[in-house]
Amino acid sequence: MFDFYFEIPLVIRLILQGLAVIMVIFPIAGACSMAERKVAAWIQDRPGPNRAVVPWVAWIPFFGKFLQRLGVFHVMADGGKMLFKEDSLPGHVNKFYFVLAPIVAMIPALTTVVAVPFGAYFDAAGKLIPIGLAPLDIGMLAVFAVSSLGVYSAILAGWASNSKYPFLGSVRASAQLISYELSMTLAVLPVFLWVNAPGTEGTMGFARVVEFQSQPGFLGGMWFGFLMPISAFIFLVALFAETNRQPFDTVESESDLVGSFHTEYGAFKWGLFFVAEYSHMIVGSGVFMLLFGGGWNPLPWVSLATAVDFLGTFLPFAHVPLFVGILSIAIFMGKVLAMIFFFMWVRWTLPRFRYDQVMKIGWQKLLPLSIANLLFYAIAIALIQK
Amino acid sequence: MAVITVERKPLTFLERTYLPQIAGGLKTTFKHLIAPKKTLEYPEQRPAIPVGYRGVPTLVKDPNGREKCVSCQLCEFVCPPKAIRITPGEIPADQADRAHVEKGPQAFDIDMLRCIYCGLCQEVCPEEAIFLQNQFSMSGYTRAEMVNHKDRLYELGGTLPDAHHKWDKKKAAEEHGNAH
Amino acid sequence: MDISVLQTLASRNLWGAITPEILLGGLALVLLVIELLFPKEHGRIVPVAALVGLVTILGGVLFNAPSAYLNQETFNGLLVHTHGGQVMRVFFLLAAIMVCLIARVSLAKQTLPRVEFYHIVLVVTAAMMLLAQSNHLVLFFVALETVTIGLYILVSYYRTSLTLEAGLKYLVMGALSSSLMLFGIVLLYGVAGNPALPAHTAQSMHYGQLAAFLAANPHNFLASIGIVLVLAGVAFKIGAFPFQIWVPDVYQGAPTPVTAFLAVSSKAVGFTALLALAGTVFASYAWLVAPVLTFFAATTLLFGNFAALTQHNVKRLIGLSGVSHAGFLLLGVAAVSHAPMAVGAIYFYLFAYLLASFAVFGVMAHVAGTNDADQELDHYAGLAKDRPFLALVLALGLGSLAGIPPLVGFMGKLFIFIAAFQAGLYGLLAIAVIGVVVSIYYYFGWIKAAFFETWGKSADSPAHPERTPVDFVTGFALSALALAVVVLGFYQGPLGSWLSGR
Amino acid sequence: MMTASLNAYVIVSAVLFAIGFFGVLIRRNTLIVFMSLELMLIASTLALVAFSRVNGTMDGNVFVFFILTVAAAEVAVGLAIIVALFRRRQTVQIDQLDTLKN
Amino acid sequence: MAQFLFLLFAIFTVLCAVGVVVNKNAVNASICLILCLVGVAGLFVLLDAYLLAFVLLLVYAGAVAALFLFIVMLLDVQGKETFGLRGFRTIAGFVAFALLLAGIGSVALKGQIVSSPPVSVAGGAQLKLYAYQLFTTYLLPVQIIGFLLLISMLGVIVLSKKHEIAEDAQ
Amino acid sequence: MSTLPFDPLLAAIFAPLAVALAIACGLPKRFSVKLAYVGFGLPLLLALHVWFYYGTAAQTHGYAFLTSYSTGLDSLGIGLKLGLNGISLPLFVLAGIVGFAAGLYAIQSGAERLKIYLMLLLVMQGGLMGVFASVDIFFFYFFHELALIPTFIMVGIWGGRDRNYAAMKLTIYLTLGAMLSLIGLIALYVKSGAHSFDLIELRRVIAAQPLEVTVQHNIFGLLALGFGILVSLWPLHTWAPLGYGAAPSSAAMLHAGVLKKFGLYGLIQIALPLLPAGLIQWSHPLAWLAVVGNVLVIGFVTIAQRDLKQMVGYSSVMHMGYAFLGIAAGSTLGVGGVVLLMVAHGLSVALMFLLTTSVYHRTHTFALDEMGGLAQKAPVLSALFVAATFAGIGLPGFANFWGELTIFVALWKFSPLITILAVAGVVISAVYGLRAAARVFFGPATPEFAKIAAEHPVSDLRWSERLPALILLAALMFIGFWPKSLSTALDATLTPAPAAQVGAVK
Repeated sequence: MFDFYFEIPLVIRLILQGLAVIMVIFPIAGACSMAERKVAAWIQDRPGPNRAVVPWVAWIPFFGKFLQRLGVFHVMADGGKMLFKEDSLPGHVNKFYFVLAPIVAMIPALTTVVAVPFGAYFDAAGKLIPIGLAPLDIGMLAVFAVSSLGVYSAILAGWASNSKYPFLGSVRASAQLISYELSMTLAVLPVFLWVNAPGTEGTMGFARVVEFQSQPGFLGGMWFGFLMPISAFIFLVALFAETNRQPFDTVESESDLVGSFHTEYGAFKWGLFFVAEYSHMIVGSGVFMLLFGGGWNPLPWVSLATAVDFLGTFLPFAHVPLFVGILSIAIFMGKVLAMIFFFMWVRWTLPRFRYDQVMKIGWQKLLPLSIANLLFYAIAIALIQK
Repeated sequence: MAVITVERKPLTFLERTYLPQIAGGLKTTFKHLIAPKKTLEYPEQRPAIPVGYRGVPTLVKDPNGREKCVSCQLCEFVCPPKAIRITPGEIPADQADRAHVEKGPQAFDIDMLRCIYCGLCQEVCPEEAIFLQNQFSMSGYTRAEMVNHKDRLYELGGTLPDAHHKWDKKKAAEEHGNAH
Repeated sequence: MDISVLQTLASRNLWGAITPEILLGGLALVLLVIELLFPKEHGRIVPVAALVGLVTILGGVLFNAPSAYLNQETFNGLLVHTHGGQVMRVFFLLAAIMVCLIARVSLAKQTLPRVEFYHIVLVVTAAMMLLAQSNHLVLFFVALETVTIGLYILVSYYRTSLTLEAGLKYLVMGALSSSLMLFGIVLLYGVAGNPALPAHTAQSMHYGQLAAFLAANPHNFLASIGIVLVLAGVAFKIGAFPFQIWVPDVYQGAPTPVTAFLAVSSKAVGFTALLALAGTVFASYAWLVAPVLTFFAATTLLFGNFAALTQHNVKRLIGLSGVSHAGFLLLGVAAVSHAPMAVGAIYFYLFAYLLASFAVFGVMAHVAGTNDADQELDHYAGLAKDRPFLALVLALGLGSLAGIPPLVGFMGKLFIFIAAFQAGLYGLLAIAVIGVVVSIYYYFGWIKAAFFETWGKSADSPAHPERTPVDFVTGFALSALALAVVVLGFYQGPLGSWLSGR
Repeated sequence: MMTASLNAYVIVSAVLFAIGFFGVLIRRNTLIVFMSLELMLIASTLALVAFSRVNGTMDGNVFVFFILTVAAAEVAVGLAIIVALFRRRQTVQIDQLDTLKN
Repeated sequence: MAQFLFLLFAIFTVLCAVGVVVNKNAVNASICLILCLVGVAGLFVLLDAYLLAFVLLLVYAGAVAALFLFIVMLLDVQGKETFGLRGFRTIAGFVAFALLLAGIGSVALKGQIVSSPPVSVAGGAQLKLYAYQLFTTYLLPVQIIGFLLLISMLGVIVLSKKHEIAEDAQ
Repeated sequence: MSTLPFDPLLAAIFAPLAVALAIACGLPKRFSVKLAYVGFGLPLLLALHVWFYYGTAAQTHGYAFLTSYSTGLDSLGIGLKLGLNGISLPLFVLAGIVGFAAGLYAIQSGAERLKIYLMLLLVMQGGLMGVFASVDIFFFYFFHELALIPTFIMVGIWGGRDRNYAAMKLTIYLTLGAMLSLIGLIALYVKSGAHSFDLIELRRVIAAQPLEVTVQHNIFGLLALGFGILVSLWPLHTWAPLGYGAAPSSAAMLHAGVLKKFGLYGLIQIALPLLPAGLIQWSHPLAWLAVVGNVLVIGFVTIAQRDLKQMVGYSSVMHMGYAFLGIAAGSTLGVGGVVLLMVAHGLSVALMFLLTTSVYHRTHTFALDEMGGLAQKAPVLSALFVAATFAGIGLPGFANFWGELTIFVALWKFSPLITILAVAGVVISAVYGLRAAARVFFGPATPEFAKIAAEHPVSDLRWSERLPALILLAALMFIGFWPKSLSTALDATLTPAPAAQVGAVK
């Protein structure tokens, strides 16, 4: 049906796919900023933003009102505001790097998506084909590698702003990013130890991990989140820190730093930072879900294949690859959004740590814990496989 | 007075991980998340204004629809931020029912950008002509709009349903010839 | 590649073969644990633990002198356990013991964390021991870098401005030389594994295979560039002439025990590497290696000695004299291809250098004040009167360094000279003789400062820092060194035959 | 995907190496000297990977791991020294670091 | 295509390297270094060494170069460096540069390095190949590297700890 | 054959060293001094013992008392091999006698830090005994250096005027000489192909296959230069008068008397038999240098000296010229003469230094111009001094006579011109010797001396000073009257080997 697509030259195809993903990520990131406000409001027993409205749409009898109440149109309003506000450039900054920093923030945020598969379908032979921009063998590594470049935006922004608070913020940010990257990496290793049994083809790709979580049987269908709760926990905490989310947003910590490295930023440039942060969150949540949350499997012990088979009993088109693909993407996206909701939920629950506490947690608590965890699983896996 | 040192109870392991507490916090916030919203959607919904609320100062008329203010300027005098400006004037001749009133305000302006809602004008008014009523929102696009003129004040204030009928009595007295 | 192949490969990792190194690493970790367990007393326990451990390991190595793995390649050819390797193990252990002893004296004058120092010394020593047995360029590079980076830290350990400056200089020069060497290794790897060349080999970084390849391609230009680069990198470690510029500054700035470590162990590492590379692997490129080594030896001898002449700071002095010793050793290395006895001679010289240097450094540590970089010749005035024991040890050590018979240093020089003569290096010998004579001058100046000046006029000796009293253990070690310096000069005994591997 | 010849890669790596070497020699700012040193290491890894690709052995690629780790350790130590020195001297220019002289 | 990419990356890398060396401003230099690393990572990809490319980015660009940039900014050394083409060092630098370049370049151009048809390495199995090598043949160096990292960590802690030192009140 | 239950040579070497070690380990002063007597006496006794029994002892490879000990370097052909032949015997005895005399003199001298002084002297003594007892040329060299080092230290610490400069100059010159000769020895070791430092082995190998002529030339040149510096061959002699001038008397006695002979001994024992072609190449330059430089130039310089000790030092340099001449002559006779001269000069110069110091103790100056008339106050001293002077000049009755005579006879065959010049040198030595004796002891007392004598009452030699002097003088006269006591053994050693070869080359 879509064979023509595969006849397009690879480069163009890749560009198309990349654009498609960006087209999805960008709005989601924008929507997240809205969602953040909504969730904040809900948790504070408020309805949240619900006034903005677009002509025509609002006139749709019931649905329009619903959208308005949901605050959907505020996304546009906010985005429009950011785009069209006067984009001022303070006089004391290093212009080049000042402008460069938000761009640098965006690049890794969007590039990491390349390595993350976001769905799967079954080909004619019943083989699982992941959907993603680049089915990399070393997906995990690629994500880590590229996202580690994100630190430059913080450093550059802070330095280029040429004023104290941003600089302090950038120092904090980069130290925090580098600190937590360690525990994060170590936390992920048990998963790959488990996946890469001897004799199988070694990989650090995500698809295999998901495949591993969709096997039949009690252990097979178990998501790694249940199998390795500590790993999942460490990864999660590190993810919070990496994305500078509450309770780890000492970087921003408006009470002592005004705003972090983006104190001097405004308008569109500031918006880019904002979007980059949400993109990070999205990709991070995606990775978390792939590794610990079963990827596109709907439920623990219920794999995508099972689900499709079940659906097949009353939907004739259930096995069509297109449907399976969309279904899996939907499941995956649902999980990611749930994760993002979790992010927000935590944000309005926990107070912010002090900077020294952040460092202490990273180096003195999380790192030893992750090492112990790694050792435990390494030994356990060795014993099991014997 | 003996000092009693109360030892802080040592934290258990679970407490030291803070995880149960965090979970508890999440639970609490989640409860609020799904709890019914307590917001008053204001322009559509209005709060119930309690009795005795002191909002925007207004001028009132007596039940007969006459201005109560006699432009004695006490309120103007007492107003701490000098928000009130009164231009006194004669009672026009055509107002037969007020002919016995010596004066009435020609213009009565309250600058709401200045008013501090202290209520002194109401306190001081001998004629009980000025009241702080339940109107609480004032808004406008220009400064000029924020000055309440006399007609606006009366519009806001309405009629005070008092049973004094002072001017009626005065008129009657005059007519009876025992004025003063 | 299935499991069985892996198991075969893994089974070649004979950990038993490197027991001493593993024990050293373990000991280093134990030190950290001690610090954790005894936060109050670790300042006293750690050095003792390190020393006891080192002595025990040394005893074990000596006890098992003919290791069961002798002349065997282990770790898939990464290591080869030769007699020379055993000798150098003992050498590095001895050096580490002495460094720890001197450090006890020297660190006591500073307010500094202690445990890290000993930890790093132990790890670096283990790396040196592995390096001496390395048979593969990868292991060579990794072990060498471990040594070098450990030394960067140790050099800057006191964190005074001078120490840090020395550390920075050492770092820049060290990293430069590492890069040069690395590029050389890469070129060798690339050439030796190139499928288009004859005798190309899959394991092109293995010494034996590389040597076979080089023998089959005796004039490959790229390989010769690689060889020159590798030699340059090693020349830095030993402080050979064009790469010696770091030596005086770093030696002066570094803490005294580290200076000793640099002077003895680091140099010895360079020479074991040079022996392994220039002596065997690059043997078929003698047309290239020989002139390079000759150049190194000649210039190093001349520079070291003449530069040392004008020094007043004893640390610079001993640094530059160390350069000249490197020259003598290079003379031996240059002779290796023609005189088989040169290898034994180099080992003997190294041991002689070890004994004498540590005797001198031990005294320096006692004479130095809080400011470790400031050790002038004048500070030695009156030493013979104040602390005759230290003065005697100093005199013996310096005498041995100068190569005065009957001290052991003379024997070392003699063997080197014999080897050089056998190899027909007459020109170099002439330079070496000049070097010896010149060196007498500055060593003598030092002895003079310690002895002569004060016995004549004791009244107005210049101010000098407080001299640390010698405690029992250090005193014992210094006497043992002094005695060894003398006795080995008379009677080489089993050591001589053991060193020459016969 | 390798269509450019090995020569080309080796030349690129040699050029990088030479640039790094040049930088070490002529620059006086310690930090930039240090960066130049890193350039040299990187050049080596590039050559190593290219050779490894042509030779068909993994050793070169594996060696790159070691080089990277070593470089990271070296940088960490080096920068610690530079920072500590800067705290005491307020300079990182090599020619101002000349206290150790006779 | 690959040829074009090679040229692109090679030129980019070399230009960035030059940028590192000639830049007066240390911040610019470190940015150039990072870009240069990205270029080299690209070349690695062209050489089918994906893993190394990403490791390079992760370790070098992500951590090492970040540290550089960080320190450069922290010290905020205003580049008063007298950077001119004079003095013995510069001449020596040029000579060394030229020699090295000429040496290796001539060999490469003369074709002494023979490019044989590259042996293809199975793409998917690459990761495992690395692992096999690292944990069988090169297990010992891996262990040594572990100790190396440990001592460098300790060293950095010792060197940067704030500690009262008697000396240096200059 | 020796009837001692131990090896006398080894005992003679290690007795002083052992005593030195004991002192170094912190022996109290009283015991140190007592033990030092043993340390100096034992070598003398053993030397005399060996001398006495030499004729009857069993000879192996031309050596008596041959023993060897391994020092762990057998694989390199290095081992402590001790033995005496006719050449080394006289010098061994010389070392014993002079060492004892110097030791006695040192003990009575009451120097500062006597313990260490004695210790160093004992080390020197042990080294000296070792030099002449070694058959292994490595240990030959080694013991020389062992004896040399204390000299530097003693000059540096106990020396007189300019001691720092003197010590430094001495050290550098002598180290240079030693290094050069070491290289020469190594060359011999390597080039001979014997890969052994054992002299016997070297001789055997070289006899079987002589070295190439150019090689011989080069090695001989190296050795001659190196040893020449050590023996103060002109113009490399400048260290000697300076050093002796500064050195404390016992050290000067031992060095000038015995240790300096090392170079000549090396030439005779090693260079001549092993490198005959080298000698032929170098004999003329060597002879001319010796006769013009050492004998004539230094002779005149000596005459010009105004300082007694310097003068003795220069005279010692001058006499070395004769020794070189004897070696250059190259014949059995000449070599024999050299050995005799070495012994004789060793005894006489030691005596000279001893007496000079004794004079100094009485006059508190070395300046000849400030002395005079000491004979009245110290007759024994003056008698001994005059006797020593006569011995130095080479008058019959003293050992020197036989040495010089033999050398002149041998030299005539080599070159009559040189002989004439050399004999003229005797006149020079007579001039300065007698002049000095006259100036110091006879004639009127100078005002300066009178002043000093007034401050420090002048006494004659004490017995503690007299005894060493007498021992030396006795030995001089014993040999002078009965040279056969040495020459028998000497002939026995010299006749078969070197003479035959030297003759053959001629």
